[in-house]
Amino acid sequence: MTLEAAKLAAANNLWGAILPELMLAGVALLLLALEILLPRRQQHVLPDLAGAGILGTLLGLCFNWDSGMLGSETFGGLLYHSTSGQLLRAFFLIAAFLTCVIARLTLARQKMPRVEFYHLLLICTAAMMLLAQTNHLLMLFVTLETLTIALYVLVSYHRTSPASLEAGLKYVLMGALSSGLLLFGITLLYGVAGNPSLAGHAARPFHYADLAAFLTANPNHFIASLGIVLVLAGVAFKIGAFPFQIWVPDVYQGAPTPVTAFLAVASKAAGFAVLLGLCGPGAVFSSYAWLTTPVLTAMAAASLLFGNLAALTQHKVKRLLGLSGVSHAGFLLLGVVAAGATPMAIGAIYFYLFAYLLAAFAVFGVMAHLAGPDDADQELDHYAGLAKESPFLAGVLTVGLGSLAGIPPLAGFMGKLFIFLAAFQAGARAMLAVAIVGVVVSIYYYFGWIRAAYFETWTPPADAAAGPTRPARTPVGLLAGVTLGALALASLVIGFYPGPLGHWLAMR
Amino acid sequence: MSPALLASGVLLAPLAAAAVIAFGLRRAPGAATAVALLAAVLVAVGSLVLALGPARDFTASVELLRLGTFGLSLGLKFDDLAALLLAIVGIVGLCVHVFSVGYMREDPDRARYFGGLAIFMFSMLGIVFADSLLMLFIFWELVGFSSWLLINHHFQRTPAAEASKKAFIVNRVGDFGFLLGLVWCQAQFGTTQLDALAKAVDGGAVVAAGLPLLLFCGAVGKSAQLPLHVWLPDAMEGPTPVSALIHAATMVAAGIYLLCRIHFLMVPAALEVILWTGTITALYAALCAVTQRDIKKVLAYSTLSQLGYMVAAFGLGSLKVAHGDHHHLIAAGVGAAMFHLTTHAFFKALLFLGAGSVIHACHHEQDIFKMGGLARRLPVTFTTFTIGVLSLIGMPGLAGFFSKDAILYLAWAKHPGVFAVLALTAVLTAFYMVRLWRITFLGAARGEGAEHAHEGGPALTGPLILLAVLSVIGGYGWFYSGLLGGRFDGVIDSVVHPAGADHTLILLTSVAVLVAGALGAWLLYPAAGEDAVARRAPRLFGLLGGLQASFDRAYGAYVAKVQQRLAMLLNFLEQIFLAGLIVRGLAGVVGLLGLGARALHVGNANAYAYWFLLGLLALWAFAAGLLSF
Amino acid sequence: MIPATLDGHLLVSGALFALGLLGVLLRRNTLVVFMCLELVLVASTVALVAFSRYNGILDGNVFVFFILTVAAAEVAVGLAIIVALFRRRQTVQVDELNSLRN
Amino acid sequence: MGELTFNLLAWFTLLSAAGVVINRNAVNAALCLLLCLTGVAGLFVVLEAYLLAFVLLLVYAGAVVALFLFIVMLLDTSGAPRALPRRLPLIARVLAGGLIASGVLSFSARAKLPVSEAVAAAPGIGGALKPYAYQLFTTYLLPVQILGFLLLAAMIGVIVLSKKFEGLEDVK
Amino acid sequence: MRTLPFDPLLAAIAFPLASALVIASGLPKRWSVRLAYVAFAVPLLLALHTWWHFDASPKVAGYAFLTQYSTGLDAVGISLKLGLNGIAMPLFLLAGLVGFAAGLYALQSQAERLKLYLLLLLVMQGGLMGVFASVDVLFLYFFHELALIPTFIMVGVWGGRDRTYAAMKLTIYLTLGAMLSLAGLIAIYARSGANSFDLMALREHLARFPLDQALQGNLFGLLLVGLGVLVSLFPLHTWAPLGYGAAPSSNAMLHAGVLKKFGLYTLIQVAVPLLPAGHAAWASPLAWLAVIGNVLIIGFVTLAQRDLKQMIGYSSVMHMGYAFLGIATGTAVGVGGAVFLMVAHGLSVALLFLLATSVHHRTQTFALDEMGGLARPAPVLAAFLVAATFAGIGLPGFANFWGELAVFVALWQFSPAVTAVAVAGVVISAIYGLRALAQVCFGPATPRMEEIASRHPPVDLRWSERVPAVVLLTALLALGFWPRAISDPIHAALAAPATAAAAPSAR
Repeated sequence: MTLEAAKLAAANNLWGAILPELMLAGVALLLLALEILLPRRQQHVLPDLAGAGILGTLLGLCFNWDSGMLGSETFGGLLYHSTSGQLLRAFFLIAAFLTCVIARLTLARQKMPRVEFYHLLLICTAAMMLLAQTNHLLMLFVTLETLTIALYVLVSYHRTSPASLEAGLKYVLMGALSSGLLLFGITLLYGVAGNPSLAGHAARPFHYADLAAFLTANPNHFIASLGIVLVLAGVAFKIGAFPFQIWVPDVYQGAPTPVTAFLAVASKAAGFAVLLGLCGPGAVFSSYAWLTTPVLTAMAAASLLFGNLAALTQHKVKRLLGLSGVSHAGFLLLGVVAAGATPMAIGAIYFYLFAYLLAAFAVFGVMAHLAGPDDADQELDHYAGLAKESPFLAGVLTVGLGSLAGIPPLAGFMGKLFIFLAAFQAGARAMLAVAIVGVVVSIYYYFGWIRAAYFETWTPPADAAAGPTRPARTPVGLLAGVTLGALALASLVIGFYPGPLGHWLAMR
Repeated sequence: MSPALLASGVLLAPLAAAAVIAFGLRRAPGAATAVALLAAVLVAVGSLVLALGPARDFTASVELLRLGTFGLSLGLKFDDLAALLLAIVGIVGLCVHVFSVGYMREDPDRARYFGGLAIFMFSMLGIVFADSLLMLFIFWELVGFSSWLLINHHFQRTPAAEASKKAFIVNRVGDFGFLLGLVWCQAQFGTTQLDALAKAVDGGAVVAAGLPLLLFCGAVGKSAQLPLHVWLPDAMEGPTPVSALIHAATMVAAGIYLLCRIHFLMVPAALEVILWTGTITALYAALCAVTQRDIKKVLAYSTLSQLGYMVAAFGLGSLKVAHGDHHHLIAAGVGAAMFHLTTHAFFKALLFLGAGSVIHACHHEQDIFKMGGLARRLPVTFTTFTIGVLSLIGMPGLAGFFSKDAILYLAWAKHPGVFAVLALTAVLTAFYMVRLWRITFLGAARGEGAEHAHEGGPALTGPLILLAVLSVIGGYGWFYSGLLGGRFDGVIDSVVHPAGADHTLILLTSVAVLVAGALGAWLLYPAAGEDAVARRAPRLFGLLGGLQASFDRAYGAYVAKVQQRLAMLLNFLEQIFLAGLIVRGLAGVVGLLGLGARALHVGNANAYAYWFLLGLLALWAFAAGLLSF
Repeated sequence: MIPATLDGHLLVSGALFALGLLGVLLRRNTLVVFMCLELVLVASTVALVAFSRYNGILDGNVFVFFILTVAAAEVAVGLAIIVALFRRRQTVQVDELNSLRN
Repeated sequence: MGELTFNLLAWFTLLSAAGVVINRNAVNAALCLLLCLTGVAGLFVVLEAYLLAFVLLLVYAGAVVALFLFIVMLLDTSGAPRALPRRLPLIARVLAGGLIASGVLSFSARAKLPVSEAVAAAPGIGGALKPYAYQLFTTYLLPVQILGFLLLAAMIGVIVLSKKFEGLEDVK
Repeated sequence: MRTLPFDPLLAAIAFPLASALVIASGLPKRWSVRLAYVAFAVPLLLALHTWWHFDASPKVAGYAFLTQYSTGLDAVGISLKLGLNGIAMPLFLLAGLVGFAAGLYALQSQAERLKLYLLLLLVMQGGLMGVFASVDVLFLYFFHELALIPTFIMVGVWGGRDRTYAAMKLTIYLTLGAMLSLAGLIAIYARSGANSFDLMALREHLARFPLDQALQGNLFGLLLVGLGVLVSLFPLHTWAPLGYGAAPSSNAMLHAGVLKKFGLYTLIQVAVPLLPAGHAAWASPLAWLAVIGNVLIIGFVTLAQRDLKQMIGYSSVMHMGYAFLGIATGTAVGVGGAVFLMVAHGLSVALLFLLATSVHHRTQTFALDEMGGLARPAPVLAAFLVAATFAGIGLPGFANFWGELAVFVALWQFSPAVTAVAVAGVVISAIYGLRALAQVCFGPATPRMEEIASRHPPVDLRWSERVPAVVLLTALLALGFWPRAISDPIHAALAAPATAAAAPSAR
């Protein structure tokens, strides 16, 4: 590479294209700086600053939605900017903001340092946003590792809790292993794609378009297919799809509640962003559909069944949500499978993700109010009498769980419906049957949770006199109340009137 | 007032009365009585005006329902047959209403009672006017309901509640056939309009024997023919005027009316079945009546027996009669049955009301062996009751004689076997009626109630007298052709009276059986406090009692041993097998799968790495093309 | 004898990867498991460098920089967690760190 | 010559890697890892990627393995009692080992890539330093920046996990 | 005809839902109760309005009051299209009537957590109005689920014996049925190629390009199983008696009375017209299953019940068999009879559940063996019970009779043997109905009743309980005496071939 070529390459580094990410990074650094500069008494503004930074970024993103770069590559092809990238950026920002809201509750109660949390959260979010626009395997690896390492720390953030640390350790071990798989897959792809003796070899083997061209030219290469499945394995770990889902309940249980929420929603969405970039219609692996389709189909079916079955008898709510998240991953995978056949599936996946975001954060928000000093120990029994004591939380919980279960008139139903429609049009009828079994099984545990919150259970008088054994509940604050109310309302409104969101999500 | 309007008025007046009573006068028994009575008077007057008026077959119909090819309209069919029954219902109904005013004076629930009577009048009139089988069926069910209501009047008494239930259910069993036949009719002819059906049959439409027989099922239930007769004796739990009106004179006669309405659908095979059903019922019921101690039960079995007569008469079918040089085929069965129905309505209502008068006088004592000597204390009742008895057993010159003669003659002409059985039945009829009459009214008073018995007021005696008069004159031809202006000739003309040698034979037979039965009873039964025959011939008595109870026992056994056990078995299967084993079992299996899946999260990172290995293995297999679908 | 060709390097890389994976499966000491994970990452670098050499493209070599950095960061965070956990539990054995399960 | 050198290095690397996996003692395992990494560095040299070999030794052998050794010593887990593996895990291990071994064999049997003689014969491109610099600071500038944040996050993480925070009780 | 200044159908759906939302947002109890009165009355009044003006309204392909609201998903063929045809209108009216009665009954019930109770009931009510007003198949399903979900909480919180198990079982069963039917509906949507969930468009499209025979058979079978679960087709019915046995009164009224009809309604409006070949293939198995399973077996099972509410639950399962029989015939007579029966059964079973609860208030038990002689202290209650029972038995004069009659008439042409068994069921229903009636109301008071009476002297039906009962009974009698009030529209809807003309104006 000559200097001229290098200059040319540097000229393509349009930093303005990643302004939102830069803003987040800036806020993250600012937080650290202010922690040092500000006296301790005034540090309580820092969480607000973090939230404000996210919201500001979100606003900026919305005002500058079509920055003129949509549909083009920047940074020498490292990034590709598209509408779905913008959607996912917004998605991650919203998720991060909601995580902040929950974190305010949890961090205060669990006596954890705060600034570092927001710092890591912001970096993680920025990495996700970049990940959603990545167009290059190296970039993919780096952003993925950045967000993963930040998440390692966040999961084990509650350092006085052995559970949190254990979860962190397991996450690191499994995460590193999956990174190894992903990396080896990338290596193999790089190796074959760059091989000058093979037809259509690529000059830039990491680059999506070049790689895709090579794969199209060699539609049945063993090493390439091995590389592809290894990359899929790495992504499957992120989205918690069978059989790389096994870590999910342990890590979800041990992680602090806001982190669990972030992990469940944002990390999963990040995985799907990658997956769509790789396996979506016309994407990198599309010429290997003969391989990816059965792999993803099998994963989807197994995730749907396993997640729901394992959650069936679970009464620790964080594990339950983790396992139900596995089944949601199955649903989304179903959408990815269908995406090969019908373009509407992409919109369906995004719709599902947004519905899942609203519902999951509603539920996690309620959970944060009910968690005791031991964040890892949240049982269904702790929800007894919630409907009487706090009808608001119970209502939000009901809406959230109902939406997760896919019950009309909530957003989750529409999400499932669109996935169903897409899957049916893609001809995946057997998968539809599996999905129906999954939904029916899931009703049991979702409604079992609602039951715990609403139905009255008889307690022996001796126990009743001793008072509840559950941890004390946090009263609902203004910010949390407004946020949760908005989430529940949004689930309802979108369920009744899915048009605008569906439209926005390119379901045209 | 046009006849159609008048008919509608007659039909709807009791319904209006019932509505008024049900919604407004529940707590005002006096007013309720007045309203019901007013309705009964209106009905009686209107009925007579209609029946004796010239108007026939005026059409008035209103469509109630139309779904696809199936339409249902309510209309009026008013011919001589309907007119006759209308007149009977009007007169007997009025009598019973008037009687009830006296009889039920003490009853706090008489508002409900009169409301029920009004509903009954409405339903019965609907049957009379029905122009289609469907409409007949509708009102058929409604009389069943009102019968249930009225039998159940004393609902705190378990027997009353049970009897009403039994009556309705047994009727439903009969209606099962009726409804099927009806549906068949609708399917085959596309209509159940009686006139249209008749036209279709005249036009040569083939009728399977099953169709009339299914329709006959309805008549078996309502007219309490074997084997669905069991409800009628139990129905005597209702107030006595109800027994008189519904379970003697009108409702049970509806079965006969139905048969007459559909006689054009009859085919020989069906008639044969009907004939024997009636004949056997007549004999069987007469045998049962012999052992009864309850005054109303005797009358109930007698009613059964007489209904059997009518059914048998209908089953005997048409008769070829020489009329000058011409031979006519006339519906002799219809005529004989309806004729007997008419006279029977008069004298059986009379008998029941008389029984009611007796019961009322004896403070609701119904056991005839605890009565006795009432002839002196209740002269009017005694006199009228005697007329009723005589009419029933066929004393020449009274109404019953003529109608029974017509049937016997018809049987003689068509079927000697049936004739023999019916004659035997007549003997038994005379026997049990005289037994009843003698034990109740003659001898010395044997009970508290009987000793202090005294005649009720004119409300009680008035109807008795009117009905007694009708029981006397109701059999004479001049009564119909002269007094009633020949308005019922359509029916009466088809009654075939024996002539010549036949006449003598029948007359002699009648008198002989009458004398034999009456004499036997007179000799065997002194007016005593116990059953003489039961003492002298316990085995015979036991046999008859067993005969009477056999059906109830069989049904009881069926209900307890078959129906209830089947229900319990199916319920067991439902709860244990279906809801338990299969559904809960399936849920359990899924739960176990869930537990298994949950148990895989052992918490050990090494073990989790094995999952990754598993995944890698599967992915390898996919990539190597070992797995594909 | 492994041929000193691209395929040979690939075989070495694959064998390293397999040994690392095997170590993760077999070893119960968290620290050693970590070392084995490092083997897995290093395996990729061998293949990457070999590919770069035989394909004549530099990107793979550049990628190795990133991998080394990421691996180092991962180790740092992982070891910090292990140390913190050891303080609470007095163990680094994988099968004893299983309080989160079922 | 190349063949022999490569084989020596390759087997050295693999055997020391096996040593990491097999060695009971964590300290020995770490030392085996060090040997293994040295072998890999040797392979890099064979592949003419001198800079990478140097960096590998610097970062891995110098820093990472030292860190490992340090922590191993610090935690001193050598005295932990060692339970005999139960039968099921034993079967699983043997099975897993067999599977992985057969996987490698089948991989080496099937993964045959053609080699362009021209490129193979030409001097390796990884030898010079300049291209790395050009690449890292132009084409891959963004990932490098991200890497900076990654390291920052890791650092902050280690601090959070290790530092003792005080006075959090009064923060509401 | 005079028109309202707003869309009556949308208003009937939205008003209860909006009221529920208002109550949920923290309206004080006093105001909630007042609002609830209005919110239950409004749908009824609007339903009566649509019924009254139905004949005179302009219609497109048999649909009156047609309006369409964009959901923004028109490209996928999903739009909120509201309208009533002759089949939907009677059921819309039914939903209004039963909802009103159930609401009034709930308002007087003094239930614990009354606000939540009313809220859930209002959601149900809104959903039910939506079910029958939807011309869009997807919204048909949507509103059904909306109405279904409150049941879970209502059974669980206010339910009787076994409420937790019942709530779970009911919900899982019904979700299974709903999901299967949803799959069937989606399959129709996807396979028809109409790219629309609009029933009118689907009909028009499939009339011109019918699906192939085997596919129709499969889809009809799928829908039959799915909807069969919802309507408690034998042997998929075991949730029903359990659920109704445990459900609180108003919920049972709405669920058994109206919501359950969704399955039949969908079969009639969607499955039969869209999949004629499928219907033909399934008619005979369906008829035999319904007559042997629902009518005969469940009839006998009902005979064995010793619990009043369970008995009503089972009898409801049994009567659904008749509706299935009507559908199996596929003729205008049979299907029309089924629709009529659905309305009639809805009214009568709601009345029965209402009265059963009132009986329970006075006897403190549902066990039939322990009851007796209630007619003496509570004659009006007994009178209502008599009326409801006889309505259920199918006495002429009550609406049920016409439905059963039409079904039988249609059935004879289909198969005399099936008809015979079906008619035998009428006898069975008379047996259990009258037996229960006698046990509750008649005969002498049992010792247990006397003991209870000594503690709580039983009072007669209060006016607050009477009004909802009167509403239902009046409707039953009105339809019994003048069936044309709804049979004419049904006839028109079934007799006329479904040919959609111009698209309706979108709002």
